[in-house]
Amino acid sequence: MKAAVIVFPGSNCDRDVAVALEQSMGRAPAMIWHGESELPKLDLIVIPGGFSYGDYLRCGAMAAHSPIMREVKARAAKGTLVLGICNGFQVLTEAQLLPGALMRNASLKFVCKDVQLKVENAKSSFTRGYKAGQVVQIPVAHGDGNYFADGETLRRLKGEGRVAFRYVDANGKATDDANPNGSIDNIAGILNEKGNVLGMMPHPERLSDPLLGGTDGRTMFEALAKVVLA
Amino acid sequence: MNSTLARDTATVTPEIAAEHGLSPAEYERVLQILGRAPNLTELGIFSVMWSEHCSYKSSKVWLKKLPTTAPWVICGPGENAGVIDIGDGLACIFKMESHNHPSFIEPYQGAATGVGGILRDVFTMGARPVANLNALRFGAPDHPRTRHLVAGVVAGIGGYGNCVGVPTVGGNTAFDPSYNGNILVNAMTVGVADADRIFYSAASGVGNPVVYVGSKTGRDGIHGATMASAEFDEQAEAKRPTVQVGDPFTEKLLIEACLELMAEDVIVAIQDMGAAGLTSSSFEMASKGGMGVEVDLDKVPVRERAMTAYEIMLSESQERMLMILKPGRENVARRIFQKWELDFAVIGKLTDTGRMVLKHHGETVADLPIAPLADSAPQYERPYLPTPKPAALDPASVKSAGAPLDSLKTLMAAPDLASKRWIWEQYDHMVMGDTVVRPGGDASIVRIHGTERGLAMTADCTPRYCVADPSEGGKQAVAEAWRNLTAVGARPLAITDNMNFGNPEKPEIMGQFAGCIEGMRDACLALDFPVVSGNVSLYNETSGKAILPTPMIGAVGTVEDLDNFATADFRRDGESIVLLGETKGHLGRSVYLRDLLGRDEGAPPPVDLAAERRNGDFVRGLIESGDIVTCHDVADGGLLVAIAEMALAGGIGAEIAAPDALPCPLHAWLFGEDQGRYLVTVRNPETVLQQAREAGVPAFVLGRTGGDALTLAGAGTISLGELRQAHEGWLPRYMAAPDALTQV
Amino acid sequence: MKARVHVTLKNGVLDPQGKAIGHALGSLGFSGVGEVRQGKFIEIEIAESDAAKAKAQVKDMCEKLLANTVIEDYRIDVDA
Amino acid sequence: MKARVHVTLKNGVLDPQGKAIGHALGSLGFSGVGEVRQGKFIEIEIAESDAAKAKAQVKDMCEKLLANTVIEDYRIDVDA
Ligand SMILES: Nc1ncnc2c1ncn2[C@@H]1O[C@H](COP(=O)(O)OP(=O)(O)O)[C@@H](O)[C@H]1O
Ligand SMILES: [Mg+2]
Repeated sequence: MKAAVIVFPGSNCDRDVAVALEQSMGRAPAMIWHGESELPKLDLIVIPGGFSYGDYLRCGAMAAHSPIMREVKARAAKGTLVLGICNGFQVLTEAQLLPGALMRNASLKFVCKDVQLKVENAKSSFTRGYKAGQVVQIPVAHGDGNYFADGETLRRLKGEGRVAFRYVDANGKATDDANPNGSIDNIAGILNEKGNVLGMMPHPERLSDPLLGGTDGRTMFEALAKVVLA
Repeated sequence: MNSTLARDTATVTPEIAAEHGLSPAEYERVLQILGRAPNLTELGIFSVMWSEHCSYKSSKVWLKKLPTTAPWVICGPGENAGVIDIGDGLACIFKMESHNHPSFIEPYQGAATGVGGILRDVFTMGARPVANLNALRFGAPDHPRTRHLVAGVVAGIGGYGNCVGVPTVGGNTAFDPSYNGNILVNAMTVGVADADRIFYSAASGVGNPVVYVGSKTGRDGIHGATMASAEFDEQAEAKRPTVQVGDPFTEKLLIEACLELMAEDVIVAIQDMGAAGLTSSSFEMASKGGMGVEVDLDKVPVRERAMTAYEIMLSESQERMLMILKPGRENVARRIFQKWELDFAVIGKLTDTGRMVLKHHGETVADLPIAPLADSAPQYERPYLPTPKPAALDPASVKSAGAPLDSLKTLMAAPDLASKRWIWEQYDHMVMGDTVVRPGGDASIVRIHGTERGLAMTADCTPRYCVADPSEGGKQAVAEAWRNLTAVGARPLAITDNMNFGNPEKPEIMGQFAGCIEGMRDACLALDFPVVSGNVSLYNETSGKAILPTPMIGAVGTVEDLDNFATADFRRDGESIVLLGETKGHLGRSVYLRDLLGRDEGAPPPVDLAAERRNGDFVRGLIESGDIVTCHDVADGGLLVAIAEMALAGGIGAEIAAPDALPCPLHAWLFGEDQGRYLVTVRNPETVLQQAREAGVPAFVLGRTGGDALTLAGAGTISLGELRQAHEGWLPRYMAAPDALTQV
Repeated sequence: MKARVHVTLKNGVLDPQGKAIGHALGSLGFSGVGEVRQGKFIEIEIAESDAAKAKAQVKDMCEKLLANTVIEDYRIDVDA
Repeated sequence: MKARVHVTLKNGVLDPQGKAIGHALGSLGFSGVGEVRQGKFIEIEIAESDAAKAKAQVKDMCEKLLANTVIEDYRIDVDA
C-alpha cells in the first residue's frame, strides 16, 4: 500500500494531511513535488489544501496544469484513488476530473470553522467508514468553496449518488444557515463516476486527533487504510 | 571619487533635507560626517537610517530600562526578533510589529503587508512560523470610516496569513474615538527553531558575497514628499501611490526556500528587507559586523524601468531578503531559490573599508562611512511631563446603571466586550494541524509539532487604564498577558511589546511613554517576564489629537504537558465556581463606568504584583496537577461578564450568589475590574479552598454550574440564548452594512 | 503587441461577487440598479506582431488557462 | 442601460496575480509573454436612460465601492 501527497508551490496543508495519513496507515506518504512528471506505484493520491500558486487567477487553475497532473489524470483513469481536499478539490474541478466549479463564497469572506456534514454516500472507498446519513463534524477553511454545477450535471450527481457530503445543521437538515459558502444544494463533496475520485471542501485531516477537538476526519483515513492495505 | 559623485549633489539643499525629515541640526551632522554635501541617494540613506522608525531616537533611552534577560533568554532585543529557550533543544522566536499608518491609508494591503513583514522577521532567524496574532484598535464604531477599516484590515490579515499557511490563533480588538484618525494594526508572529540553529544579521568575512533573494524591486512605498521633488518629476505621471502590495504566495515560497537553505551550511548572516528595504538591511548587517559593503545596483532585480539608485535603495517592495553567504556556496543557494522560482542575485561583497559604496551604471552613486553614520544616529532625551496621578474613585459614590442582568446584557454586546468571532473565523486558525486551543479564550495554545508540549500566546493592553495612569496601565498590560497565559496553565516566559503613542515631541506624550515603560518594567521584574523584542510606533496623532497610549504586549509561555491545560468553558453541570483573588469593587476606568454611565473617571485598578504572582502561581499549580480544567481570568467588564463568557463558551449556565457581607455596592462587586483574579470550577471545592487558604490566596465559592441560563440570586435569570445573541450578535450586525464590502 | 482579454461568467452561472456588489450598491442608496456581473480583465504583452497570430495565441492561452470554459466565456482584443 | 467598468491597478503597483499568470503562461510553453496585469470588469444594469447621468452615477459607484482608488484606476463606458 502506498499513498502520495502532491505538493504545489503554495500548498500548505501537505504536512497536515501527511501526518493524518501516517497516523492511520502506519506509514508516511510520499511527498511528490508538482514538477515531477512520473509517479511511483500508488494506491492513493492526495491533493492537499492550501493556496497553490497563491490561488491567483482562479483557485486551483494553475496547479491543474502542472506536469504532475497529467500523470494524476492517467492514474485516476486506471482506478487509483484520488482525494482532493479544499484547494485539492478546486484543482480536481479545474483539471476536469470532477464536474462543476468552486466559486467565491456567497459571503465573499474566508470562513474557518467546524461544520456538520451529512454523509450522503457511505459506499465509496473514502466514506465507507461512516454510516449513510451519519452527521459528522469536520472544519472548513476557504474563501472559494461555493460549489456550482449546471442543472444537468447536478441531476446526474444526485441521480448517481455522487454527492458524498452535504452541509447540514445539528439535526441533519441541509438548511441555508448550515451552508457556510452558498454551495448549490449544500454540496460539500462529490465523487466522480467511478467513485475513485473524491473532492471535498472540508478538511478531514484537521479533526483526526482528539487533542485538536475531534476524530470524525480520522474515520476517512482509517477506511482508506483498510482499502489500500487489503 | 567626489567628482563621480557630483552628479546630483547640487540638488541637495537644506530644504530637501527637511523634506526628508532631517532637522537642521541633523543635516549639519550629515555635512560634518561626510565633509561635503550628500547627494540625493546618500541623503535618502541618512534620512531612513536616522528616522524614528529605524533609529528609535525618541524611545531608545527609555527602552533601555526594560528588563531583557533571564536564564531562558537566548537573544533579547536588537536582532530581528527575540529568542527564548523552550526546552527539548528548541527555541521560540517571536516579535510584534505595527503597520498602523499604511493600514489606515489602505486597510487591506496595509494589514496584509504588516503580517508579511513580521513573518519575515521571524523566519529570517531560522524559525518556522507556527502562529500569528494581531492586536487591533479602531475608531468609534459610528465613525464613518471605521467599518471600512475593520473590513479591510481583517480581510488583509486573513488574506495574507491564510495564504502563507500560518494559523492566526489570537489577538485583541477594541474601539475608541481616539483611534478615529490613527488605527492600530499590530501583528505578531511566533516561530520555532532548533536552539542551535539560530541565524543572526551581523555580517562577517571580507569578500563574502552579498545576495539578494525574493521578489523584484519596484517603486513601492517610496515616500511621497520626495517623489514630488523636481528630480523625480521626469515622468510627470499621476501621483504614484506609495502603497505596497503584499504577495503572500511569494512569501510562502520565500519561507520554504529560506528554511531549506538554512538546513545547509551556507549562510553567514541574513536579514529581511523591511522598512527602508535595501538600505537598512545592507547597512545594518555591515554595521553590526563592523564591515564595509559594496553593492552594484545594476545587479539588483528590478521590475520597473529606469529605476534610480535612490529608488532602488529606498524601495519598500515586499518579500525580499538579503544574505551574506559563505564563500563559494552561491550555487547551493541559487539552486534552492531556482527550485522555488524566486529571484536570486549576487549584488555585492563585504569589504574591510568600513564604508558603504554603491555603484550604478558604472558610477559610484554613494560612498558613506558606516560606523560614524550609525554611531552618531541621533538619540533624544525628549522632555517629558509625567501624567498627574488621578484620584481613586470610591465605588460607593458610583450609582448603579440598573438591574445587574440588564447591565450584563448590555455589556456583553458592547463593542469592546462583544465576541470577536466575526474576525477570527475569517482567519485560518487551524492550518498546520497543531492548534489545541483556538481563538476565543484567554490564550491560544499551539502544540509544538511532534511533541506533547504546547506554546501558549496572547496579546493584551488596556489603553483606558494607560491614559489615566501610564505606569499602572503599563504594569497592568504585562500582568494581564501573564494572567492570560496562566489561565490556560502555561508558564509565562517572555514578552514582545509594541509601543503605540502620539507625538513624542510633546512632553505629555513622552510622559505617557515613560510612565508605561516604568510600569512594564516593574511587572516584568516581579513576574520574571523579560522583554525580548519590540517595536515603537510614534506620531499616532491627527489634528493634534493623540491616540490613547497603547503599549501592546504579546506574550508567550509553554504548556509542559498537553494532558493538563485549561480553557474558559464550563464543561459539566453541578460544579462549584470558585473565585480566586480579592474583590474590592474597583470601578474607576471600568467598562461599566464608561459604557453604561458614560464616565471616563478615576484611577485604573492597581495591580499588586506580589498578589498577582501568588494567585497566578497557585492557579497554574492547580491546572498542572490536573485538578482543574476550566479556568478564566477576570478582565474587562468584571466578574459577571467573566462568568457569562464561561457559560457561553461551554453552553452551560450557572447559579451564583454574592456573599452576604459585600465590601462595596453590588454593582461594583459584579462589574468592578479588580486585578489578579481567576474563576475556576471544581466538583468538590473543599480541597481547593483549603489549598488556597494555605497559599494565602483569597477564595470564595460563587455558585454552581448547570442549566441553560445564568441566575443571580435576588436579581433574576437571563437565558444563555439571550446572552449569546447579545454577545455574538453585535459585530456581525455592525459589519453587515454595505460600506464594509471589501472585494479584493 | 498588447492583448486584452475579458473573462466573464456564462449566462446562468451564479455570480456571488456580482450579487454582493448589487446588494451593496442598493444599500448605499443607488436606485435602479439591476443585475451586476463581475468578470476579469487581463492585459498581456506579447512579442507576436501579427494580429491574427497574436489572437490565435491568446485564444490558446484562454482555453488552456485564462478562462475556465465550464463556467466562463472570454473575448479577446489585440492592438499594436 | 448597461454600464461597463474596467478597474485596473495603477501604474507601478505590484500585481502579484498578473505576475503569477505571466509565469504560468511561460511554464505552459507560451513564449514571448511580457507583462501581464489583471483587473476587474464589472457590468451593471441601471435604470437611468440618460447616458451622461448614467455615467455620473456609475462614477459615484466607483468612488464609493467598485474601485479602491488608493491603488486602482477605473474606466466607465455606458451604452443603451
Ligand atoms: N483580532 C483578533 N484576531 C484573533 N483573535 C482575536 C482578535 N481579537 C480578539 N480575538 C480573540 O477573542 C478573544 C477575546 O479577546 P480579549 O478580550 O483580548 O481576551 P482577554 O480578555 O482574555 O484578553 C481572545 O481569544 C482573542 O484571541
Ligand atoms: Mg482573559
